[in-house]
This record gives sequence, C-alpha cells and structure tokens, in this order.
Amino acid sequence: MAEHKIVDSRVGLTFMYNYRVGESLDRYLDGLKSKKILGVMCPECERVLVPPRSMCGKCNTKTKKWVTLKPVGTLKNFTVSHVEIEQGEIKDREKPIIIGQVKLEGADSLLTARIEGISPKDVKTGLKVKAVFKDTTEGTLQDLDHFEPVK
Amino acid sequence: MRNVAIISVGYNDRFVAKRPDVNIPEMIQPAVANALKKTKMKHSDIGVVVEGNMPTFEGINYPHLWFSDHIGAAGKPVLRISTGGTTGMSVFHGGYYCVASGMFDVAMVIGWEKHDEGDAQVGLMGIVLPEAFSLFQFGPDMSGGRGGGMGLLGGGGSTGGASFQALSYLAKAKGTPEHIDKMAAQARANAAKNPYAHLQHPNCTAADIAKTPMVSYPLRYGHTCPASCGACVMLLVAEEKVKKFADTDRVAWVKAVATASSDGTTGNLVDGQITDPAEQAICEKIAAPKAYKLAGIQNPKKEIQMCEVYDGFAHQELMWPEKLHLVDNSCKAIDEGRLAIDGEMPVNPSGGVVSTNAIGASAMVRVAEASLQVMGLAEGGHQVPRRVKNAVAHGWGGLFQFVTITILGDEPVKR
Amino acid sequence: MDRKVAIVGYKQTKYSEQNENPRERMTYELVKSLFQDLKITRDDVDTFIISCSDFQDGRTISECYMIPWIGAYMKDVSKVDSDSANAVLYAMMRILSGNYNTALVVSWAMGGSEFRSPRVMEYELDPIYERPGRLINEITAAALQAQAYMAKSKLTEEQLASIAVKNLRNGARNSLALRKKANATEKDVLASRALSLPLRELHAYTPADGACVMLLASEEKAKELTKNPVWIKGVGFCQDTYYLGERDLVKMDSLQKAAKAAYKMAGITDPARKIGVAELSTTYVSQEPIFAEAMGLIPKNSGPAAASKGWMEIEGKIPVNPSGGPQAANPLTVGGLIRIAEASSQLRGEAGEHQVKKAPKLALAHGQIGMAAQHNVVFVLGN
Amino acid sequence: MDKKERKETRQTKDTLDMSLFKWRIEADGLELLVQGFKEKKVLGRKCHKCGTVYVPGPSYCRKCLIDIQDVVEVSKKGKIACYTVGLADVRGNPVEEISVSVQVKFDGSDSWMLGNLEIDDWKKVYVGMPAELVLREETNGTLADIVCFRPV
Repeated sequence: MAEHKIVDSRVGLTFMYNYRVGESLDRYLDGLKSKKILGVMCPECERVLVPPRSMCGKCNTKTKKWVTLKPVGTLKNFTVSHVEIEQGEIKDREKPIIIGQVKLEGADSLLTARIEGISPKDVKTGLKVKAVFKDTTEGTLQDLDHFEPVK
Repeated sequence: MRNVAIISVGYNDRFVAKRPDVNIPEMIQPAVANALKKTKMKHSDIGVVVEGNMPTFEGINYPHLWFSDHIGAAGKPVLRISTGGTTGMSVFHGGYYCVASGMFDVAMVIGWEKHDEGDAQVGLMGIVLPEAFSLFQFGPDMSGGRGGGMGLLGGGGSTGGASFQALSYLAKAKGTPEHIDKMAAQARANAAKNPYAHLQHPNCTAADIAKTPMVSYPLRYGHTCPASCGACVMLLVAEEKVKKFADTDRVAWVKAVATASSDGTTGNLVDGQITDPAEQAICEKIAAPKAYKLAGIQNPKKEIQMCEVYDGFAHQELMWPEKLHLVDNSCKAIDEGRLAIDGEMPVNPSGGVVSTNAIGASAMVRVAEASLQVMGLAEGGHQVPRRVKNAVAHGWGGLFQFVTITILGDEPVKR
Repeated sequence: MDRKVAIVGYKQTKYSEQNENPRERMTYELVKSLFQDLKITRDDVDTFIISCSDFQDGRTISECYMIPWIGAYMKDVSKVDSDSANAVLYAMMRILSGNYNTALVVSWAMGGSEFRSPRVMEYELDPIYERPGRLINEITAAALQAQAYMAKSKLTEEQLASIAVKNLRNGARNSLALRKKANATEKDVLASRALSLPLRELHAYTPADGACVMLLASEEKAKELTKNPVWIKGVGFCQDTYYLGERDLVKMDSLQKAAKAAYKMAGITDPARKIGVAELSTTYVSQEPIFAEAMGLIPKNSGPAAASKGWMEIEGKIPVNPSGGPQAANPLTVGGLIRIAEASSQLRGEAGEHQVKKAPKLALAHGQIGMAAQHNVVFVLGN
Repeated sequence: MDKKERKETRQTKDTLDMSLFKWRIEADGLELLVQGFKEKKVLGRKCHKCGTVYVPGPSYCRKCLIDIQDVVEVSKKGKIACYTVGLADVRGNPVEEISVSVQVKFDGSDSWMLGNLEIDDWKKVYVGMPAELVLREETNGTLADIVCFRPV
C-alpha cells in the first residue's frame, strides 16, 4: 500500500453562543429569584409542568395557567453520580452526588435536582424532600440549590 | 409514484435580526401553528416531521430532540436533514419522499435559524478550518506580507469565494458590477413588498446599492445578505388526501425534485480545485435537466412563469436563472426589466435570500414562496400579476458545491 | 407501496481508537471495496445518503470535503443529521418513491481519535436549562433510566453485570470489535470504575473510529446485483418528548411506537417468536432489557429472567447484540448502520465467529439518539 | 406584524471549543507540491484513466474513484481564472494596501490555485490574464517558497 502524508490540524478557536431563555423560563427564573417554584398548566390535559414551557407536547396546546408549587415533593428516581464531564473528559468527583427526580406536590412532571442531607447509601425512592434555595438568589437556575429530606 | 401537493405555508413572523424575547423552540412554534391554521387538518393528522438547520450556528446538536414538544413532534416520526445552504430544500425533499414513497400521507417540514444566538461568520469559517489549518504543516509564510501560504488561506471565506464566483460569472456573461447593483436594488425593492422579508428598501435604486462599501471586489455590502431569525413550515399531502385537508382550491403540486453535488468549487485547498464556481454544471447539466424531465417540461423559458433562486450574494440572482435554463443572459435581462415582478421571468419577487437569510430556512423559503405564487397567495404586492402555472425553486450550499431544485405547478404531473 | 427495497451489500471498517487512515481515506477505501465486491462503479449509484455529524467531525457542513472521496462527485447527494439508521430509512424512502433504483448510505465518525463523545453529546442538551443545570448528561440520563428499570423489574446489579459480560464476550468473537474481553466476569464489571450508579465503565459503549457503507436497491436491481439480498420488511421511527421528567423511561413510548410501526409494515404480530436475532443500539447495557421489552422481544419485567437464563446470549432464544453491540465499538453516528449491517450478516449467515446458531429468518436492528434514547428507529429485516 | 412589543429575556452562554478536535488530514497533494518547490517545480498528479491533472495532486481521482500515482510537472504559467480585490476591511473602511487574490489555472493542469497577484494597479486585472507563479530564489520545500503570482 502506498504511503500517505497525514498531517495533524489544530485550531485554537472557540465558537461563542448566547441563548435567549425565552418567555416561560424567564418567568420561572423570576420565580426562583423570589424563592418560588413556578409551574405551568396545560389547559387540555391539565398537567402541571415544571420547569415550565410554552407548549404541551402531548396536546399541542399552549400552556397558560401559572401555578406556584409547594417546595416539597417525593423522590421518584435517582442516581449516585461519581463522575462529571469536563470538556468531554469523564472526571471523578471529589465525592459522589445524588441526582434525583423529584415529583413536587401538585406537579405532573419530575424535576431533576441534587439531593443533599442524606448519604448515597441511605437514599431511597419515596423519600419526602423539600427545596433549599441559596441565601442570596440571583434569578438563575442555581438559586434552587438542592433538595433535602423533610425532617 | 404518488403525487404530492403543498397545501400550506407558515412563517413564524417577519424575519428579523434579533429575537431576544423568545428561545429557539418558541420562535419556531408559531410557524407550525400558522401553517396548520390554513388547512382543514388537525395536528394529529401529521404523519411525519422533517426538520433542519445549520447545527453549529446555534451550537445545538440534533436540535429536533429539544423541540419535540414545541413543534408537535412528540410521539411522531421525525427525520432531520442538514446540508448547509441547501438545508431548507433538502428538508423539503425529505418531506416529499416521506409522502411520495407511500410511507406517509402528510409530512410537515421545518427549516429555521436563529442567528442572534450564534456567530454565523465564525460558523461559516468552520467549514474550512481543519483543512485550512492543515496548511500550517507545510510552512506558509506567516509574515503577513504577500506570502503564498497566507494567500492560500485568504480565499476560504464565504464572501471571498463568492467574489471569485461573481467575477468568473461576469466575465462569462459579459456583465459589469453595475449589473449586480441593479439586481440587488430590485431584490431590496421586491422585499419591501413582502411583509415577511427582513431587509426592506422600497424603491431601492442601483445608485443606492453602489454607495455601500466594497467588501471584496466586485461585491459590496449591498450585495450581501443579512443574518436573520425565523422559521418556515410547509405541509405536504398525498394526492388522494388533498381534498380532505386543503383549505384552498389551488394547491401547489410538486412536479419534480432534484439535487446534485460537486467537489468544493472554492477553498479546496488540500485536494486541488478543478471546478469553476461559476460553471455549476451540477445545476445546468445535471439537476436542472433531470428536474425538467421529471416534471414533463420541455421549454422552461416558456412553461415556467417565475423562479425563486438562492441568492446569498446578489450576483447569484443573475447567475442561477441562467443555470436553470430560464434566462439566456441575466445581465441583459435585468437591463431590459425582464426579471421584475411584472417582467417575463420574475426572479425572487420575495426579495430573495439577499434580503432575508435565516440559513436553514432560506432554501425552503424559496419553495414556500414559489408555492405561494402558484397558489396566488403571495401577500403585500409581491404576487406575480400573470397566472403562475409552473414555478422553479432553487438552493445552493456547501463550498458552492450543492444544488437543489424543486419544480411546482398548478396541476399534478400525469404519471 | 408497490416497491420493495433490499440491502444488497455493506462494508464495515475495523473499529479502533485511531484508524490508520484519516476519515477521508478510511471511508474512500470502504466505498471502493464495496463497489469491488458488488462489481459496480460509482455511476451505478443513483443517490448517496450520508450520515455524519458536524459536532463529531468538528466542521460546519462536515460532508463538504468528503463528497469527492465517497464517489459522489457530480452525483445526487443528501445528508441525514441523525443516527445513521435514519439515513437507511431515508435511502429506502427515496427508492420506494420510484425516483431511484440504488442508494448508497455512507457514515463515518472518528470517535476514538478526533472528538470526545461525552462532550459531543452534551450539545444534544437544550442550552437554556439542562446545560446550565449541569446535572443531566448522557451518563446520568442513562443511569436514571437504568435505576428506574432496576427498581421496577428487580434486576440485580449482578444480573446487569452479566449482560455486560455477555456483550464483552460476544465482542471478543467479532473480528471488527475494539473492546474484546473474552474472559470478563461479573466481578470485573462490578469492580470497574463507577460512573453514575448503577452504571459503571464496563456497562458503557466504547468510543471508536470507524465507518460503514451500505448499498440499497429496488427489487429488480437487487436481484441483478446479488444472489443474497436482505429485504427491508418493516421500518418504524418515533421521537419522545424531550423532557426526562415527563417520560416513562422504562416503558419507552417512542421505541414502542417505532417497533409497532415496523412490525405492522412487516406483518408481524408475535415478534418474540418471529425475530431470530436483534442488534440494538444499547449505549449502556442496562438498555438491553429495557429496549427488548419495549419492542416485545421479551415479556415485561423479564429482564432478570432473561439475564439469568441467558435468553439474549448468542445461543439463547433471542440473541441480542451477538456482535457485542456498542460495548464492542461505538463510532457515534455510525451506530445504527452498523447494527443494520450486523443484523443483515446474521441473516446471510456471514457473521463468522459470532454467527447465531439457528439461521434466523427475521432480524431486528435499531438505532437511537438523545438522552435515554429519546429518538428510536427500528428495522425488521428478512431474507 | 412586527409592531408587538418584544420583551428581552435572560441569556445563557455556551461555547464550542474547536481545540478539542484532533483532526488528521491526508495531504498527499500538498506534500508533493512543496517537495517540487525544492527543485523549483510545480508538481501535480495526473489520473491515468481520465487524464485529469490535479494541483495540488491528491493520490486519488475524484472522477474515477481510483488511486493515482503519476506525478507530472506543470508549467508555472497559466491564466487567471478569477480574482477578487480586497479594498476594505471588515468594517468597510478602505485598506491601505490593496491586495488582489487570484485563482490561476496552470497551463497543462485542470486545477486552479489560489494566491496573491503582485500588480501595480488592480484595475488592470482581468479574467484570462496570463500570470505566472514566482518562487523564492532559494527554496526549501515549504509553502513559504511561494512569493506571489505575477502577470506575464
């Protein structure tokens, strides 16, 4: 087989993106800023969706009615995550975190959130949890810091 | 083969530079609703959704996954097609084949771009970056002077490549840069009659265009397109379902689709460039003849009443009608006013891509606009006055190397 | 639909951490060798359907420079920007329309050497909620799905490990595989690095460089080109809601619908009995029982039984991923096409070391993309 | 239609870091080209089947889809197939030094090669103008051996 000249090519360039969060998420973030979790209801199937969005995919209907959800719910599913992805590399976390799917009271969708205040060994589905906000909120997703067991 | 008709077109809103009020799915969703509104169809009647954009422009891989709920794709088959500038029409062709194959009765096609969230210039550079930077392994002169290596890099950009194409075209057509000014002026003035167009400039003149700065001779700013935000949606229906779903007596029948690709006709830095960007045999010799044959059109100049071509740069609005066998010499034709909305071969009554460019939508908008002309529904004064029996829509993409063609008519092809 | 479409030939590369060639020559050699096998030239191809990804190739419109290398210079080409099983689907529809008689599907990815798969898959997340939230990625999504299934079906960690062992062992019999572990044990799997529990490193797919090409043809043309056509009997594809919190990760509505459509088209009512072998795009082995159940290949919640009784082994009653599946090698976008090629070679009895014993009459192949397999494509193939 | 008030919503950011990609590219044509420069030659490859001459010459023919090996020397002289003139910067301000980029089709080749044209007045350039590749006095087998194109 003939030898071929193979060259390496590298580019130190970064594509930058600025995304608009849009109407629904903007309002959700306003809610987080005032330490509230907002959901939105589909007028047809009456599901309450959180995080909220402008369309219910099940009914192809615009969601309309906003509801403030109680910051308590039930842990429905979880994973104990030992790694995080940093620029595509799978790196071990200093200590594992629990990523849970929480069903808030009055919501029909599950909210993904970090679960703290319980060890990975003891965490179980069915656990009653409550939302813990950062002391100072800024209207970002990080305002809702984690959920922890209801004592 | 089954005949397929376009029964409805939906835009989200007027194409604009910025939509800070909405996220991407929120921007697209009204286009879906607007397309459905003009039919007797319910959302559940849609059998398949075909979608596309330029994914690196917004930095979202497989964005249709995210939109699922907003475009009514949840629980439905979805196909995603992306082919650079031709994306919109490639998506449309995808929808066409979903129906023509007999697999589905109704297809919804979606082309979109939200340019305010990314950087299209950098995104376009992304086409050639790895190949261009491989040249550094061969020691180009980095002094920034007249070194050949940097010269090799210089022509990679989109406007650079387009300028080469423009000069090669003008030499062949015996045209001048002033012809491009005239063409651009017509496009901007036409756009002012299209309520959805982005850059609208009523009564724009060639002199107005000639005042804009030169980018890269012979192309001026006034010859180039804006970066727009917007979405286009169309509903395609099998012949036997047209009566059931169409809310109009006059639908646009898809008479033929065709596509072809060559090697890169600019920026082919590593493997040698053997194709003239202004030759476009893929259109003139391959795709266009195939499309006309499928559509049963023998004399395009006589049988076609208008065209919508993909003119990312104004000289292309002159070049493509020639390659599509619709005009012998566009420079002459524009001098004689024959390409105007009321001329004998109206080119881009919508204002074209040079006035509105949401890239992933643009080639689809060509089909959408051609279909509106066939249906007699073009709004705001850009409807061609004589009855449009047949229309041609066209798209180009890649390194000036892809071409897509769609031929529409007011009657189905007898098969 | 009065036409039938067949797979007349296909070729795969050997999968590796770094192919000896760059993407262009790797794919070029593959296309040429398929043409040679079928005694055709590029002029015999009516349309080319590419499946590649800008995010995997690191290029905008990443097919631009590849068009001439795959033989598509001055030819009819389109590109599906999704898993390559979608490209086969599109190629098939183009032939069914009557506009074309042959279609070449071409897919490549340099997942071993040029890009980092986990990063590429992060771009599938919405940029406004999941990305800044930094909790969901391909690993955690699959882990939540795995956990939900294990809670429901009572599949144990040991049983989950046994599925990984089966695939690693199968991979060792597949001459093209990258990761081969003929002697892997459940213990090895359980001792492998914890990713996001219950998932560990040996449950996961193996990123790889590789390409696959496949020629499809109409009935008439297929009979001209091969004595051994594989017929596409049925296809189905479907996409779920994006939101993990609104999906039943175990039931998998989209996969169920896709399979149902494929069975309907193929005229199958009892897939568990009719399907002789399945090649599934299980990026994590936990998806094997979940997918098999959603597609009706095994009864609901029977993952534990399937694992402990070896139903899905090469010798089992419904062999799944005799090739080793994505655990053996997974050049992302090429995945679905590989599964279709592997299923086809099982039908032709050409799978060599990993050939299933009872020559199957019908085979199933599957492709997917998205977090926890949001988008699914199912093919039923027969000979 | 566009008169509605549009409320600005929050932004989030992300990037696509191209430095994460480690591309490898086959560049037989460029290698041959720079090797030829050592002897002050322009070398390309010719397809033994269809006769197409590529400069730079990759070791396959895109028309015939076959490997090609025949190395051919092509003339340094050719014709300008097309050109463009950089008169303004990205903001539209006139540039101090006007540059002319050309694509030259060498005599005996089917390929166009990109480069800069050295000329006193850009208005003299035309499509079809004869031009020639100028190499450095002392070449060392790199792309930097290219000085420019000059009108013949």
